[in-house]
Amino acid sequence: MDAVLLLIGVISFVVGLRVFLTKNRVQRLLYLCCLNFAISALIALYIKSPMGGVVAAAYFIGSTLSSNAIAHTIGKVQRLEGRGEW
Amino acid sequence: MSLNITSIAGKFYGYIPFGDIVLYVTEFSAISFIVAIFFTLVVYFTKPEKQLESQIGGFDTLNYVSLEELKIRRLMAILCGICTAFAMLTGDLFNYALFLALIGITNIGIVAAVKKEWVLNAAYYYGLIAMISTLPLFGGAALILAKTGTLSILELAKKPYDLLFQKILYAAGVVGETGVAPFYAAKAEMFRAPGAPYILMIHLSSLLIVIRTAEILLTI
Amino acid sequence: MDIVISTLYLGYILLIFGTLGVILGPERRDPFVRLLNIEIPALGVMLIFLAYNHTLALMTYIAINSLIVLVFIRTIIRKEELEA
Amino acid sequence: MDVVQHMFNPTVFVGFVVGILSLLAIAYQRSDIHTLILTDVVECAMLVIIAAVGTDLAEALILPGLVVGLAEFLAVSEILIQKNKLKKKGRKITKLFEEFLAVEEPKIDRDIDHPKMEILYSASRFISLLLVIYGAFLTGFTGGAVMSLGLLFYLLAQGITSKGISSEDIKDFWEAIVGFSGIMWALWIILGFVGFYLFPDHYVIFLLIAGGALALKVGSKLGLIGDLKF
Amino acid sequence: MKVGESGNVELLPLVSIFCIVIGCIGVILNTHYLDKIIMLEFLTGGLIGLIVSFYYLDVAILTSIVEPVSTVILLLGSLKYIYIKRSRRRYSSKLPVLGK
Amino acid sequence: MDIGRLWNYISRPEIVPRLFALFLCIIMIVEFFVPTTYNEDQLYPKYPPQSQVLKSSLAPYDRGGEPLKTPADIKTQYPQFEPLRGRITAYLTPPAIWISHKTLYFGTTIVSTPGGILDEILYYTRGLDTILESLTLLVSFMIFSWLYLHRERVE
Amino acid sequence: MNEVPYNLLWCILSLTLGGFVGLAYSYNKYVKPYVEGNIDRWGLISGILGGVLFSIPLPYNINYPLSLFLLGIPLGMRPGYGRVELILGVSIAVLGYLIRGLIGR
Amino acid sequence: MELSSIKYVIDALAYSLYAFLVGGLLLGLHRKIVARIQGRPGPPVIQYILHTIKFYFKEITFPITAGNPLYLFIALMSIMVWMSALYLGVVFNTSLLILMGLYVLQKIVEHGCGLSSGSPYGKLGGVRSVFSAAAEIPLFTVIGTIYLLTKSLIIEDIIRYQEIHGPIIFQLPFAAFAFFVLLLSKAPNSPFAIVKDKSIVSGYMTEHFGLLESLIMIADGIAWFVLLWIFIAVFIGPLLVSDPLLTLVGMVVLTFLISLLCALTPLLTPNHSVMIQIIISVLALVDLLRRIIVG
Repeated sequence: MDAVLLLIGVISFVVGLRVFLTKNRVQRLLYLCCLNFAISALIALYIKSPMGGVVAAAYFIGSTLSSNAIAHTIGKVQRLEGRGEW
Repeated sequence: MSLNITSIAGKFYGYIPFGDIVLYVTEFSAISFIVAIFFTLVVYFTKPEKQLESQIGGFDTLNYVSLEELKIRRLMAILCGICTAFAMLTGDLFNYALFLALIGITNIGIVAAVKKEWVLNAAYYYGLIAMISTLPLFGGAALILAKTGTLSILELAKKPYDLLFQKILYAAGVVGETGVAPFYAAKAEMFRAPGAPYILMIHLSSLLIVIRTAEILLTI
Repeated sequence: MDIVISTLYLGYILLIFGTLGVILGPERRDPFVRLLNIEIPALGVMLIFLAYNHTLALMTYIAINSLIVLVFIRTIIRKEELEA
Repeated sequence: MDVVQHMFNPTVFVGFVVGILSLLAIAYQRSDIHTLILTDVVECAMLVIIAAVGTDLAEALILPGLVVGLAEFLAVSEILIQKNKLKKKGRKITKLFEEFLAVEEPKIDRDIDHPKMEILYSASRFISLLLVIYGAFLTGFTGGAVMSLGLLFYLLAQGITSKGISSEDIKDFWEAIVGFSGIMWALWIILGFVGFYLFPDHYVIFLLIAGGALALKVGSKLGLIGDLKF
Repeated sequence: MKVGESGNVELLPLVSIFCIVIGCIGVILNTHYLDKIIMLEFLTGGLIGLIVSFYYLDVAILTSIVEPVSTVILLLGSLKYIYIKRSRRRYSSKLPVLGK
Repeated sequence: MDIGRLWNYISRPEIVPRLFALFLCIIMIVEFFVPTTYNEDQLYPKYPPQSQVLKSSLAPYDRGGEPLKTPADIKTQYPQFEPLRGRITAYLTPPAIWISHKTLYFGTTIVSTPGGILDEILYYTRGLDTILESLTLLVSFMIFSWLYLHRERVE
Repeated sequence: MNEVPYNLLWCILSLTLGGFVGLAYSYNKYVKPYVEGNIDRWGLISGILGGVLFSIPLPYNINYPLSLFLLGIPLGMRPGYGRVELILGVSIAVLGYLIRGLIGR
Repeated sequence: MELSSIKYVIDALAYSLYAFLVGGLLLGLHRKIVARIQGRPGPPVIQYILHTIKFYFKEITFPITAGNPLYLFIALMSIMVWMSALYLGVVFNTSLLILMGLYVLQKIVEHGCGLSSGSPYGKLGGVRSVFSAAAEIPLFTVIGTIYLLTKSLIIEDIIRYQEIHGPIIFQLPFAAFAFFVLLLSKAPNSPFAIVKDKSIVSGYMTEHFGLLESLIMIADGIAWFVLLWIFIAVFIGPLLVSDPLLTLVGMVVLTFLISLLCALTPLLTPNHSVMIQIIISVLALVDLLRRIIVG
């Protein structure tokens, strides 16, 4: 239990820093997804009750949806700016 | 009743309680209430004037107010009048602030329906002032609440509190929300718009509110 | 109690830095950038509501904030269109 | 109360700092739209100062203030748009949610199977249904805000995904909804507010009416913003 | 940060605060709209984490439902805005040529 | 500088909000250095933050009282005008009671369904405020929709 | 609550009426718009009479309205006329008032 | 009972007649003095009252541009405002605040009078009356200072205070000055009389003729009486107020002073007039703040 928490914590810190530091927008999005997973895991572990699972699931779904939307927009913007490959 | 109120606003006639918000009637507030209601009635029955606009090098033109514009503006004017009337009676600082916010927005509404660029321009800037001044208005009320633990004017009148700076903040909010003298410059643009009776309500509401504010600031 | 105070101060930091960012931030001439910067003070307000345990106000503010954003975006885009 | 007392001074301090900074910025600002945006920060400062009192009363004062702020922004921003429109001579007929749709994409040589924005297509109905039901459950201002967000999102998504929707009689529909909202307002005044004082024994009924009517009022009205897809 | 009864450090508030601070700086310093929106997402994640660590789960659920909505609104707006700006720039870049 | 020109300058509508902001800013700076005190004797007091978490299912809004039996103990300004004082706070709808038995974490939801301290303040003790707030919303929405629906009207 | 100063009301009323009479009279009599140094006989008589009457006590204090009526005739005359008469009448009135006051003491 | 109520009605009417006659004569005197100083013969002193009576019997029509019934009501409102000011202030000695409210209402009447006619001149006059509402700010500061001094705004209490402490004009000279400027702005031909500037024909009264104009003129006469009475009562006190005859003398002196000032000063442009009034009000405000802080 302890080790899992610690691992997730370290991962989230590292990933958070990567989000901040990376220049590439697509990679940044990837790290953001990773961080969201980490946070929902932490939420599930923090609340020692079935409700925690519900919250984690809701957050997971919500963040996935918005990540998807961002990804879509990145693609569109790149096409708008004439860099067709993505 | 506390001496403060009777020595400023005249005789005390009674109160109408709505829970924590108590409306009270004094000589002053009764007269202002009647005046506001009377003007509202007159405005309701009045047709807008046909404004004569003189043209250089041509025939003068008559400005009409179209029926649909008349309806919305009259509605706003009546709301403004009723709010002004009840703002004269209210006995609660926050409630008064809300009345002011409502009067501000109806004032914007009275002029916003006029499709003239300069009128809309003035309405926009006046609206900005009204929005900015929610900060001192509600902020001042909140600071008074924090300092004294009450918002009721009747309670505040009973004890002497040192509320000078909070009062100044509150007064600045009132100034912004109703746009007294320094801002009449911006309002005069609006006052030149056609639709006399409705525009009169803007003036009436702001001036009555200013006096009422003076009363409140002296009382608390 | 520790977490309350830290949330409160986080809210302060967000509010002040967010306001500074809105006023002095990079590329602030662009209204859209400024609008996105506005979100930071808004989040600061949310954190302060949270620290004071004003959860109902927090809930309302979260819902209202996206409406405000919608209104602003509409205004900005329409204005940009009209000026184009 | 002790903690709140300690929290009061720094919070008011921060509220003042934010207010002063944003007001200074407004004083230096020349552009209309920037001033409008900065006004939002001023509103934030107001909320912080009220919240600093830290009682239930303060929360009750914040709650509707938020809605009022939104409402004022709505009106003033529309005035700004109209004002700018009057400056332009040759103006075309515009639609409200046009700003979100109709991005004409440049021609590209290859035909890429572009992934759709999933949230607008598959999830929109579910999310909006969830929000509306939850908002209906909450009632009051909060419920109204949540509900309106759900409605708005649904209508927005519908407007974007199916561009063909356009109805000529939207005006009647709009007026009907606004009228409905006005009736709800009257309902909550007459039954909710006055009822408490006239018939204190049946307070439960009036409570339910007040909460429900207010939620319907706020929700229907603000949700209508999403309905402008003509 | 907070030390629980069982002795282990509560990581969620810590991570959330980290997210919020980094996100705040990120939103201000980035200038591209999409970067800003990504960082805002990041910031909102931190907010939800903090709400959860206050044990207000209903607020957290609502926030996580509302968050994609507001993100979508921002994204659609920014897309349209970029489009308008681009088309305007194209339009205006022709003008000097005409002037010559 | 010519004072007449200055006066003419500040009477332009564009300038007025900026001037007002500056004026307000000066007032607030003055206010900033005045110490504000906090009166401990507040109306409708709230419990310290996080003091109710995991103890009550109405987490931050538990003000005591039993549903439909005993009114909650709240402090109002004019108790003599409020026969229902504390009873709305204590009232919970059946679904809310059901949720409150199930979980400890949904206090906000439970309280914001009818019944709860905020409902009492918003609808009962300070009901007039709420009327005005909702009226403001109604009015500004009317302005908005009028402007929007008549946007193609030509003078 | 202040009482209505009826005695002053009668005075002012009669002064105004006197003014009307004087105006009507002078308009009927003179055609030239503005003449200096012309003394009207009836104006002079009424001025002096009014001045004298001012300090003669009559029942119900009726002397004041009467004298003011007479003084009002030169007062209301058209521009340029009735100036000397008015000054004469007023000075007589003031003189009489002072003398009466001194004797009364 | 019935007899006494009839007596009250008669008293009230008599008092308003008295106020109108005195005010009218004083305004006529004002005009005469101004004319004399400018080297003109000037109209007779009764000219103002004569005008009023003449207009009273003229026939009345409504311009096609006018917005009825506001056009009609506003003239009645004008007379109503000043008659209530007369009763409330001079007769019943109520709160100064109410009188200020009625004074403010006068501004609204002027504005509505100009607006409802639809004539450009009337409109301009109305807008100028809105402009000159800046003159009311000194009023509130004056009220504040008086309240700080006497702890009451009821005129009766103020007069009683002056019986003990002597006239307020010596204790609050600046407040008296600010109030005097207000009186000045109400007088015709004064530097602040932008509302009745001859460059905009008759200002707000341009389209109100005949009966309506005479009503407004009656109201103006009463207004002049009431304002002078308030000045005397608030700043000079029982010395003059106790005897109506002395009050009358005080009014004549004040009118004389104001006429001198009016005759000797030029008319300011609207902006400048407003700004000077604002400067005075700011000074009065500073005075008020100083009194609050110093105590």
